[in-house]
Amino acid sequence: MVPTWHYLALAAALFTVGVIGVLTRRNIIIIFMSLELILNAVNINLIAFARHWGSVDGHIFAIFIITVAAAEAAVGLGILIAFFRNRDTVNADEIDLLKW
Amino acid sequence: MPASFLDAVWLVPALPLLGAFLMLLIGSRLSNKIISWLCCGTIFGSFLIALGIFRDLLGLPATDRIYEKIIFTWFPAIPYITDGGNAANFQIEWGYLVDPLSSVMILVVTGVGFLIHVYSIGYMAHEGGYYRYFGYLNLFMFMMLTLVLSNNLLTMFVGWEGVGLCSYLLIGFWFLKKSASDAGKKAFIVNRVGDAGFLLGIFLTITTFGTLSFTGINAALASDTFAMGAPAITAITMFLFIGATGKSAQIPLYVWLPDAMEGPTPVSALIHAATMVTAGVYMVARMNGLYQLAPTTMAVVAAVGALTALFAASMALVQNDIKKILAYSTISQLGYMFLACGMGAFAAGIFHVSTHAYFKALLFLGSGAVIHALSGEQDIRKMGGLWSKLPVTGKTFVIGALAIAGIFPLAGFFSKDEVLWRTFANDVGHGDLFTKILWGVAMFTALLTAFYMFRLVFVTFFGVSRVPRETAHHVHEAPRSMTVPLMILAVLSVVGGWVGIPAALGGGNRFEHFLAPVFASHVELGAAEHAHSLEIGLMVFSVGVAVFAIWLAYYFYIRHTEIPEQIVYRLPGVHRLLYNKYYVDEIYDAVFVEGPVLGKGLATALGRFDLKVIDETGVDGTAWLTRSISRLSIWWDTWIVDGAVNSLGWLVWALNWPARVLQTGMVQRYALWMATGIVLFLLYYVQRYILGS
Amino acid sequence: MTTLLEILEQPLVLALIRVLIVFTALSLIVAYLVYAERKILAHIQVRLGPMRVGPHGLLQPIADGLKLLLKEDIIPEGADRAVFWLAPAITVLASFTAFSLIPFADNFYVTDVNVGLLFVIAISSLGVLGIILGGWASNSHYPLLGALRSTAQLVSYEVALSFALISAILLAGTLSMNGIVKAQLQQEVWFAFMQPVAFFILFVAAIAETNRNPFDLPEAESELVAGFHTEYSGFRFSLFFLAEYAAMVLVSSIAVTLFLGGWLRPFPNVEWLGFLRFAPVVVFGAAGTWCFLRFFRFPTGREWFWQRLMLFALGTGAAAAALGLLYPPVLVASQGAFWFLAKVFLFLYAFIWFRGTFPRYRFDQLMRLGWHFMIPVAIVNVIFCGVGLVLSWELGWNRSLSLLLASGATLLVAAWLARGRS
Amino acid sequence: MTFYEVTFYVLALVALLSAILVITCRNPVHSAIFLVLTLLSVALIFLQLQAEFMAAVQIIVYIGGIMVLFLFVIMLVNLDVAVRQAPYNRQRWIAGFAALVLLAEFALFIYRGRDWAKLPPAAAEAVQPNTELIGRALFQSYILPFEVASLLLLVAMVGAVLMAKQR
Repeated sequence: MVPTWHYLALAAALFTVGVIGVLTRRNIIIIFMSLELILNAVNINLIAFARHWGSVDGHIFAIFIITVAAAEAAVGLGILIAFFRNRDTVNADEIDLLKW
Repeated sequence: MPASFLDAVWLVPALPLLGAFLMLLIGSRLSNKIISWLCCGTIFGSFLIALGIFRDLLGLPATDRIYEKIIFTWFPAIPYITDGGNAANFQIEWGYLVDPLSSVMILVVTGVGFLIHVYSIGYMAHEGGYYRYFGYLNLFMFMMLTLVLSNNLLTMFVGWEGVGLCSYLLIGFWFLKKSASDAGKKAFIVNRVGDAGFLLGIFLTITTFGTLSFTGINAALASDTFAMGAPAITAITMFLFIGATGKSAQIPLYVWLPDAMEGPTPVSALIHAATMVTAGVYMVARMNGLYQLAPTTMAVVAAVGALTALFAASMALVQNDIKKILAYSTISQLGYMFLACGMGAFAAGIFHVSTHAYFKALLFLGSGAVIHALSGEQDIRKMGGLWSKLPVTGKTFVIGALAIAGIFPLAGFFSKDEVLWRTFANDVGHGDLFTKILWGVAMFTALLTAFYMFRLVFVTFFGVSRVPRETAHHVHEAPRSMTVPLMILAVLSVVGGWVGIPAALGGGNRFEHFLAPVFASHVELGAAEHAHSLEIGLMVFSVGVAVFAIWLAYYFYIRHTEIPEQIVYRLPGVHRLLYNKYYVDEIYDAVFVEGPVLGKGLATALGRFDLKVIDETGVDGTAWLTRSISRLSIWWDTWIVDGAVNSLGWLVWALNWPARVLQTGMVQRYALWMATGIVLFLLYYVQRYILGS
Repeated sequence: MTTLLEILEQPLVLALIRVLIVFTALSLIVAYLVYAERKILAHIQVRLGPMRVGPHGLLQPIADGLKLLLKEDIIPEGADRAVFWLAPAITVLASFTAFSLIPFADNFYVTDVNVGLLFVIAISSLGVLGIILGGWASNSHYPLLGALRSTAQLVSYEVALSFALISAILLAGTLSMNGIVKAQLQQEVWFAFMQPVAFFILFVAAIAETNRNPFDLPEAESELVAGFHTEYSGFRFSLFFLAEYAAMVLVSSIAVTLFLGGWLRPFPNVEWLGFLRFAPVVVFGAAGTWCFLRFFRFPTGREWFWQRLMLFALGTGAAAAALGLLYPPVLVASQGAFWFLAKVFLFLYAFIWFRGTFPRYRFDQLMRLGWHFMIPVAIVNVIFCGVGLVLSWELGWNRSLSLLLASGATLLVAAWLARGRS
Repeated sequence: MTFYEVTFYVLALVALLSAILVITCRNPVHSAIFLVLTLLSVALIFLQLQAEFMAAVQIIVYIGGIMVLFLFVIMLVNLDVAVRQAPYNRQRWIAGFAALVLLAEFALFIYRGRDWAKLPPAAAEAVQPNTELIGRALFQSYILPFEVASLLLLVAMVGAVLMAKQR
């Protein structure tokens, strides 16, 4: 039987990887992917605890998280496309103005 | 329409102004037909209103036939002290003064102007810049009417300068032709000299009378504070007369008028024969009150007039350019008018002005028709035998010639004999001998006038045709729009004088009586009483002289055409002198243009003065001063003002460095801060729950 | 020392065996699906189609497979090799894995999770990745455009498809595929009759999902050469090929499972129609007799020897099968698979038939149809169907009646949506 | 060591490695592929955790939807420039350090909590039948958040369309 804290450890590791990606990569697309990683880590935690306590509430939260992730991806990529159209770059550290 | 035409007097100048505006703004887009109708319409409208005004004026009792309409106040009141020591209020209204004199003038101006406009339709039909031409013409009408109607010297001066401008524009209408543009400049420059005098006169008037309005001046004169021949008044009149010589082409400033013939013929007819050149006469007549107080000036005016008349007539004898001849005759006729004015016969002068307007316009337009027929030929030696070819033109031209020659009962006869009789009879204290000499000169001039006019007539219309073949075959009568004005003017030149039939011929001399209130003399003219018999005798004599001159011209130029050559051969000096117009132009050129003292010398001296004193000392000095001051202010701006601003900015910049470090605008930097916060937050729990326990 | 039977009893081993069977069967089906398509198209166009390889070209698919395997395998210049290699694999994997959830018979399926349908959708949605990656990795314009088009098309029609499935799930009340079939059994009706609109939508969306005519824009030869797999050749191409036809079979099986009663024989609850269970015997018998007839009327001679031999073998095989099927246990055991495959073949025939019949859509027309018509109708259908069910539950209306009313209302909405379009 | 555990550790390893590859690949397409791998393995882990519904949703929504969207966008924005540019920004070292500190803290907590989080106390079938339970929970106790989530999705869709629209 796999103890729950292994799941937590995996989630923590994935979370950290995602954080590193968000903080260090320049390409906005990859930053978004790293965000998805973070959210997935959270999902793992939730599902694991749901299994641990034998209730489906965790699943519900995971569903909401996935929903939010989908929304975030849609809006974020929409912004990205608009931005790319204007500035012809996808690098996060070249965006330091609110308006141009 | 207002109840009385007098109220509508402002319309008289306004209509041509409107026409001018339309032409010069959108004229280029309009078709020639519309342009013609528009411009002639405006002038005709003013003419109708002028007629109405005239009628209303006749309706009034003779004593208060004066009407002043103030349009707006041009200069607000400025109090000051006149030379006389009494307080005055320098205020100038833009106003119109309607009295018999101005009403007659506007009638003449608008009437003849309208006819000439109509004539121009045909004459300018094939010329470029049609709208420009009519625009200038309307503008000129406006200026002339302003001049004539103005109720004070300054507005009059505005019109005076305006007509000068229009004359310049129209003389140089064909500005591509160098001679035309040169003539325009010449006219303008020569007029400047006169205008300078005019301005001086105006200034003197201000300082003397404290007002410029004619009514005001007359009132001041009526209050009898000015002695006969007061120096101030003499000066004023002198200066004004200088202006008059400029505008009306009198010695010594007549030289521009012959060259002005470069302009289109209708222009010559309107501006340089009928209306503008008579502005001087009008002005003198308008200021008659002053002139009557200045016998010296009167003498000078009379002398200059007489001399000019003789001088110009003698020059006209030998000219070959049809328009030049008419130009010189114009000058000499103007001389007549000034002579009249100089002899105190202002009414006679104005009378001659109006009649002269008729027949001289007629003559010019006729010459224009001839030139038009000969497709631009102006040399009478290349004409001849045109009588059959141009019946209307020929007849009307002959009528005009008879009129100017003073043949009974045409217009010229009455006006000219009025002038001559006044010259003979009036005694304004010039002394008998002087008067008689002037009369003699005028008489001789009349002889010359008749002679050269009929020389012109015979050489142009009779005898063998010297027209070159290529032009001969398409010699044609002018179109209706040109011939109709000719006929009308011909009729006027016949009947125009009948308004002034002297008492001697049983006439009431209504014209003079009509003008009388204007020329009510403030001083008692020693009008010597003479018998009518003498007057009639003189008339007969002058007519005889004229007839003799006509016969002489006939003898010379039809019968024995060799005689003129013989004369030229006999007296080459005289002929060359006359033919070259007494070398006046050359003299002016030598003295005022090339001359070492007054010409180049003066010019260079003035130039050097301008360069050294005004430019280097004045302008450059001011510039240097400005520069140094601005340097100072630059220093102040840079170090004090900007310094304050920058230091403030630097202060803010220095104070907000933490915010700057935090807010880089880079999203990942914010994320980093967030992560750091979380790390620290967790560290707190680490040391509290894990390491602590 | 365990016996073979014990080993076979291991669940893992059992699953492996089933996977093997399903995979081989599927491969065969796909191969002969291609053959069938060629034949049917040929006859639609009054041609003969493949005739040379084997009697009536029966061995053609094998020959094709060998050809594809032996062909040179080209990787275009500047292509992303790893992705280029990965893409077809993903596609094939997706379309084959999905079969592990299809119940071919009452007791024959790889697995049956309680969210089986969801998994089917999920796994089949993985195929898109293969297509888009393959198009991108080819580093060429036509494939990229084809991939974008195809992806857009799949994503759009997946929505309609899913909604159609949902309306079936509403009736079944379970997500397990086998459960759905059982639901149809005990509701005594195929859902196609309860949900005609949903069935229609599913059918059209299935055609679009498999890039079949009239929706085969991703590989519209006239515009995009061959769509996303233009640059592919040889084995990789055959993988894509396989995946496409496997997808056809997959969607057909899904449709059959959800709407046509899966492995149920027609009218399973009608007693006097029981003779229908002998249909397999009849079919195999007919095939056998046909083979023998052809065998005897075949031209003799050495060059025809192998073909005749093959016909004979086939005939005997079919006859043997028929005879074997007469043995009741076998007959019972064979029922489910037979009927399932029969229905699937019906579907596949419809696909091929359409391909032979319909002209191609324009891309914008396709998209408009998808977004402006199919999806709204599908959603409305789900809503009305739910309303109908609620009516039947709460107010005790007749279930079938209320559902048919819902379908009628949906049809009205559809007509309103389709107004102005011919 | 049972088959169950083996699968878990394998999946965990795959997920972790491919996650690391996601953030290290220069080419966004490769990152996307590895992300797909991660999500897939996470989905399978869900499956292990008796969360079939979540697994299916994970695959459908993430891989079938979001990742396709990602690939679309990657192909819309040309990335050959992005590939040649420097992949990491200037704050990479300090950021990596902060992240590692974070990881250490996590590790510490998890290690401290390993005792009570040792064995799942609940029975394996506690969350079965999965879909039905989720459905009930979602439509009974969590109905309001559910509606809010749907609203959020609507808004997100409108916003995305508006922003990505060619103007």
